[in-house]
Amino acid sequence: MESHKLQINVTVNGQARSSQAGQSLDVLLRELQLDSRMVVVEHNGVIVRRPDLVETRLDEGDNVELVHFVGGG
Amino acid sequence: MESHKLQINVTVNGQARSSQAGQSLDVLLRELQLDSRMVVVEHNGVIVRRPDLVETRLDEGDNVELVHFVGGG
Amino acid sequence: MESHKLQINVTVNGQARSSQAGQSLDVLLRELQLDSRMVVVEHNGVIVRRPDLVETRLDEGDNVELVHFVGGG
Amino acid sequence: MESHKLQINVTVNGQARSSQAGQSLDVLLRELQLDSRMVVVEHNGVIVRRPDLVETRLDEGDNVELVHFVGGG
Amino acid sequence: MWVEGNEVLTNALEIGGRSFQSRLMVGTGKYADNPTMVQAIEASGAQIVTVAVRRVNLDRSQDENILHHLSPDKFFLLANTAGCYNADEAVRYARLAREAGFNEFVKLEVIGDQKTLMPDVVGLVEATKVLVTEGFQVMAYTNDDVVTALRLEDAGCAAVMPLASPIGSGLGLLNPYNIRTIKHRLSLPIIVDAGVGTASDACVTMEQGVDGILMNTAIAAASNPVAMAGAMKLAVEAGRLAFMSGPMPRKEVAKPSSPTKGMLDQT
Amino acid sequence: MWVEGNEVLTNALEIGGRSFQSRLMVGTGKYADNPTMVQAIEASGAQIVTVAVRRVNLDRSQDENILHHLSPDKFFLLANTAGCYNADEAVRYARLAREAGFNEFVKLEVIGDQKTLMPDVVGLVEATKVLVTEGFQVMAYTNDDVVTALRLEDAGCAAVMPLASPIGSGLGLLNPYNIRTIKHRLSLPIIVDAGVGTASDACVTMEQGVDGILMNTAIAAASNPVAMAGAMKLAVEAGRLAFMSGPMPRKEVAKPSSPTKGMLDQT
Amino acid sequence: MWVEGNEVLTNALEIGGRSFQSRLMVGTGKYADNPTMVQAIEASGAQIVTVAVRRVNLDRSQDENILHHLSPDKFFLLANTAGCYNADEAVRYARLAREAGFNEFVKLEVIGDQKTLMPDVVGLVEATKVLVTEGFQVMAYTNDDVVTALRLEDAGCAAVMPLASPIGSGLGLLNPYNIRTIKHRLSLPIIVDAGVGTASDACVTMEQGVDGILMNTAIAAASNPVAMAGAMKLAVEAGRLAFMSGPMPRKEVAKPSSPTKGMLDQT
Amino acid sequence: MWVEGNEVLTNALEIGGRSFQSRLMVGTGKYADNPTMVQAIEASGAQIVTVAVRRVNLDRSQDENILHHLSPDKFFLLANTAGCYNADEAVRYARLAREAGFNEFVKLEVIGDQKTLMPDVVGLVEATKVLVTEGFQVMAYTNDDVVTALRLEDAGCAAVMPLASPIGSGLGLLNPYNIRTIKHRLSLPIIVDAGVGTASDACVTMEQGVDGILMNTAIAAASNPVAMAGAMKLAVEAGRLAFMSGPMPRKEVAKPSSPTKGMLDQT
Repeated sequence: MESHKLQINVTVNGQARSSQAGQSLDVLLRELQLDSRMVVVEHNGVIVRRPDLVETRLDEGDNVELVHFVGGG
Repeated sequence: MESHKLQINVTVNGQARSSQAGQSLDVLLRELQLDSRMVVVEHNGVIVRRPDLVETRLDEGDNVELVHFVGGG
Repeated sequence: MESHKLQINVTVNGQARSSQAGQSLDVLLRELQLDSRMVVVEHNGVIVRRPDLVETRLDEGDNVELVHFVGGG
Repeated sequence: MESHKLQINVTVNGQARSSQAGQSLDVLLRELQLDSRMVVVEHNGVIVRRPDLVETRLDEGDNVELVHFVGGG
Repeated sequence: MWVEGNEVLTNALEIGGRSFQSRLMVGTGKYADNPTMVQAIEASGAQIVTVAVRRVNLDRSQDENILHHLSPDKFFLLANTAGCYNADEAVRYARLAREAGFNEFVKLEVIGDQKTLMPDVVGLVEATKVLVTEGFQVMAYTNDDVVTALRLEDAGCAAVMPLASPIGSGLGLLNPYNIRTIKHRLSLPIIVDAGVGTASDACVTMEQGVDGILMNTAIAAASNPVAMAGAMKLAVEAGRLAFMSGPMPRKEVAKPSSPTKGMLDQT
Repeated sequence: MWVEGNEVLTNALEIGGRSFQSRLMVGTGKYADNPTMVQAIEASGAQIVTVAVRRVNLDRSQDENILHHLSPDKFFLLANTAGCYNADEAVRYARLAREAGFNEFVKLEVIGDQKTLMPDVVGLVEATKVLVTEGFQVMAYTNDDVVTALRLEDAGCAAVMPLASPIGSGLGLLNPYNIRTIKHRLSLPIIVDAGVGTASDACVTMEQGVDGILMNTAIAAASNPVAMAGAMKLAVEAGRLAFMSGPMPRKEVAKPSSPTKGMLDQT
Repeated sequence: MWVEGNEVLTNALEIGGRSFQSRLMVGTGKYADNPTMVQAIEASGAQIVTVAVRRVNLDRSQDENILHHLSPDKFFLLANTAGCYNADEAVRYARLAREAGFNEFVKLEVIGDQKTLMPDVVGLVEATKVLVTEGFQVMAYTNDDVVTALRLEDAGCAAVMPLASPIGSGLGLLNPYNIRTIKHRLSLPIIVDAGVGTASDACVTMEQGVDGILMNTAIAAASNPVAMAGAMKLAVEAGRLAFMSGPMPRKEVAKPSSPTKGMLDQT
Repeated sequence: MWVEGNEVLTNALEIGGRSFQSRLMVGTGKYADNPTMVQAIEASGAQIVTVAVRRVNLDRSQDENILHHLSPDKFFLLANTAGCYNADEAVRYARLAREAGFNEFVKLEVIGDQKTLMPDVVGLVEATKVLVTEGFQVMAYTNDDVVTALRLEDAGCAAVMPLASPIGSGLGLLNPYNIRTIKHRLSLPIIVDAGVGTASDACVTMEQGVDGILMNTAIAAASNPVAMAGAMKLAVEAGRLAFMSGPMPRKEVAKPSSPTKGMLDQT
């Protein structure tokens, strides 16, 4: 059952966050209300292309970086 | 009669020129094929306005300057 | 006698000053403790050369300018 | 006897030169009329310090560079 | 010039009671041929165009007359007194020019030295006074001396025209400080006249806050005068607009343009 | 840029196989607000617009994302690696930027010193080599050293971007000689990046013959950024056109613009 | 100045029939105290020292008088007419100064504007004519206008003293071209007066070929006036000597200083 | 240098544990003849004199050897690695130079480009590291990039020698800002090497606060090298002393040098 899923600790953009083991990056983005077309995801130092976000799952201690384009010169 | 008019010496733009005594500036311009609307006339150091060209007549030793606008900076 | 001399009003370097009629510029300088070799005197707009200071005497309303060299660029 | 010594080919400052096998660098400098205090010697790419010039001997195909200080900025 | 929004950026140039849209004025001398001159002047967008007063050449008079090439309906013809070396002579040329009937303006030149073509400021002030009395709108070509500029203002000039550098030299703006000082101290329009060599000279001159620029050789003597005229038009507008826009302060310190926050953790 | 006549004056800017009409590129940082940024960029006429790669702010992410303000259909988004202090870090940011999916271009910055924001040229060449192998079109922000510029060309850059002066300083073109030298010695497009402070800086920079300019602070930190963006557009075009027009030679001699012949006799 | 060998390098400065060894002249104003002034003037090596003519202060007259600090046997006292705003006033001050009995020289100032302290050239020429008639040796403080300088030469000046930049500004030599032009066109000694701020300003000014420099504030307002006076002495001599030595031509090409021949074979 | 009073003004130049009195260093190349070279070097007052390492010319070796003209007892011979285009080559020349037995100093040049003679900064840092390990005192000729200068400091240089402009060009100090920045950011002695053309270039360079200057062509290629050497000596001292003296602030405002009080009443 969903409710029994293991809680894990991950780091997202430098902030500690608890998540469920096996949660996909796609779901993480949705939880964060981020549009995957606007964001690039790096998972444990490896870029995850958009089609692979659904397949890529979080594990204990994972590090996720979510980046986008901001104003700069 | 025209043909009996006295010949006089005048200077036009620095060049000696013989003319007939009493010839008007208007006629001088025509002889020189100059359009009076394009030229300003100085007669013995005095500017002659266009309407007065017909009335102003040449005399021995007169000095006439005919000037116009040329390219300049 | 000295004590009977007429008091007059003169202007020295812009300041009103009372003096005695007929007092020489030489005496004025001494009263002001000025060394005549260090000062140039203008009396009513006319420069008084040093040898003439003794001869030149003050009159009512006279204007005296005493100038010297100061620091300048 | 001197005259029986083996002739060898060496390169000195880029120029081909024949010499005698076993000739010391010290002698080479003397032959070239060079003062060893004024010159630094590189023998087959290795600098030869002055005291060692007497001991260091030429062999077939050796490359010798003799350098000194010249005007420069 | 600058059509979007801010009104203060779009104001016209007012001289002697007339209003002009372009802040670039151009001369008509030294062109290889008349068609190039006409094209270049059109490319420059100039309204005010200077002309010289010279004797009609009695032998081949037709082609010299500038009116055969430039319509006085389309351009504002500003006669100069170039070549005059004293006040009387300059006044004479100015009167002849006005008699041509186009306008009461004159670009007054009283040259003081044949080698440098620098103005004789004494004669200049004298001639200005005479011409102002006669109703002329005097635009006085002068050096970059603020005291002379103040005297010209007192004498009743319509505009003061300090030089950037000698006529025809192309040395650019040699003394921005003096030009800035003249602009600050006078109320009159300041038109920099002479010395501009290339577009950046025009741009930096306008950035001093002056009201306009007059040039001739920089366009006429470029390899491609028509294109250079276009460059000058853009440069004058750029310099004016930059001046009005309030440039950033210059400082000997670097500052990032991109955010310093939001960097990723080191891997 | 220059539409009348001469073809050679109208050529586009080619970088990495793409063609651009505007030679002015602008950054998107440091604006007071986003509407001002958008208006200024539109006034600048720029096609290439730089953006930085930063973490999404998880608390208030919406407004930061530049894509909410600038459409990638309308502008060519050039991601930079600003804030990176070594080659590995810069390569990481470049890869993330490319993954955003707009293009394979990157404005590569490897900063060598926090106070001056001057590049680390060793790291820059190293990162360039890696990125070129991975198919990037690298536009390398560098100092004004010709030897480094030559190494960057050898390393396969698409464009070399020497600075005019430090980022955000507004000091203008400190060493025109070095910029000219880089332009003469390289075949690549040269885009001057950083240091321009006002319009005349942009104009004089283009007159050195370079292919374009990238700026940010000069526009964003002007009192009126939108008007200054317009000034910069004009100044870049003016400088380019003047360069192409062949300016007159500068010389320390005056030459009259009006004819010396045809003067009247003295009265 | 340059004692070894070449005679042409060692010539003295001749003004108004007198000969001076030092080409640096200094003012005596604005010092924190008199001992500093005296030390600084000694360190400067100057022979000609300017002084102002002012009313004796009747309340505390002693200390102001410059003669209490500088011996007229040791220094050549050059009185100025600083503070005079018209020709009559300047003539009056000049006459008073001469009456002091030291010499017939005057540094003539006719100021035209209180804010910039720029000269009134009309009044200047007028006062010069009067004073020359009266036997004065007039050294005329003027702007950098060559025509005015020529008029001053015609009026009989002993030396012409164009400014580098406004009095007391320290802005340095704003227009080297104008100063060079004045030197080329006049036969008189040219002494640049006013505006020098630091040693390199003095050096580059002398390199224009002028005959000397007069300064005051650059020394008096330095943190260490005595040391700066020494620096100025050296700088003036350096600039003069460099000018006489014929500097190398500047060119945009590198050339090795060490031989290109004699390199070793690659190992 | 400055012998009266203030100790801080008289400090010696310390490099690599040695102390030098003169802040001017000179090269020995490009002179018309050796006697001129010797006289010029003596007139310059230099202690440190650079020499190149080259093959003995086997045909006419005598006259080339600099030791026949300059005594190593009198001058500090600083060997350079001019003409070397990579780190290995430069290291080889440095080792040969040291073997000559005079000192452990080397002026390290690793040239990156034959046309501009600009350094290859990658090779330069590499060679510096090798030589420092071997006990050399490395004085590194580099460009004016502060990041490279910081790397050279980290690598253990004894002095950093940024250029003013390309070797032999005489273009002077092209980028004072960069030189100032290098001086501010490093603790090492900064000796500006190359590009100085005339005395004012040397003076203004020293005024940036650097510790010394090395030059060759400016002296050797002057019309009168001996006199120019004297001018350079004075100019370097003037610039140093002015820097230490705290120059007056420059400001766009005039200020009288003579008192405004004490004027006479108008007549």
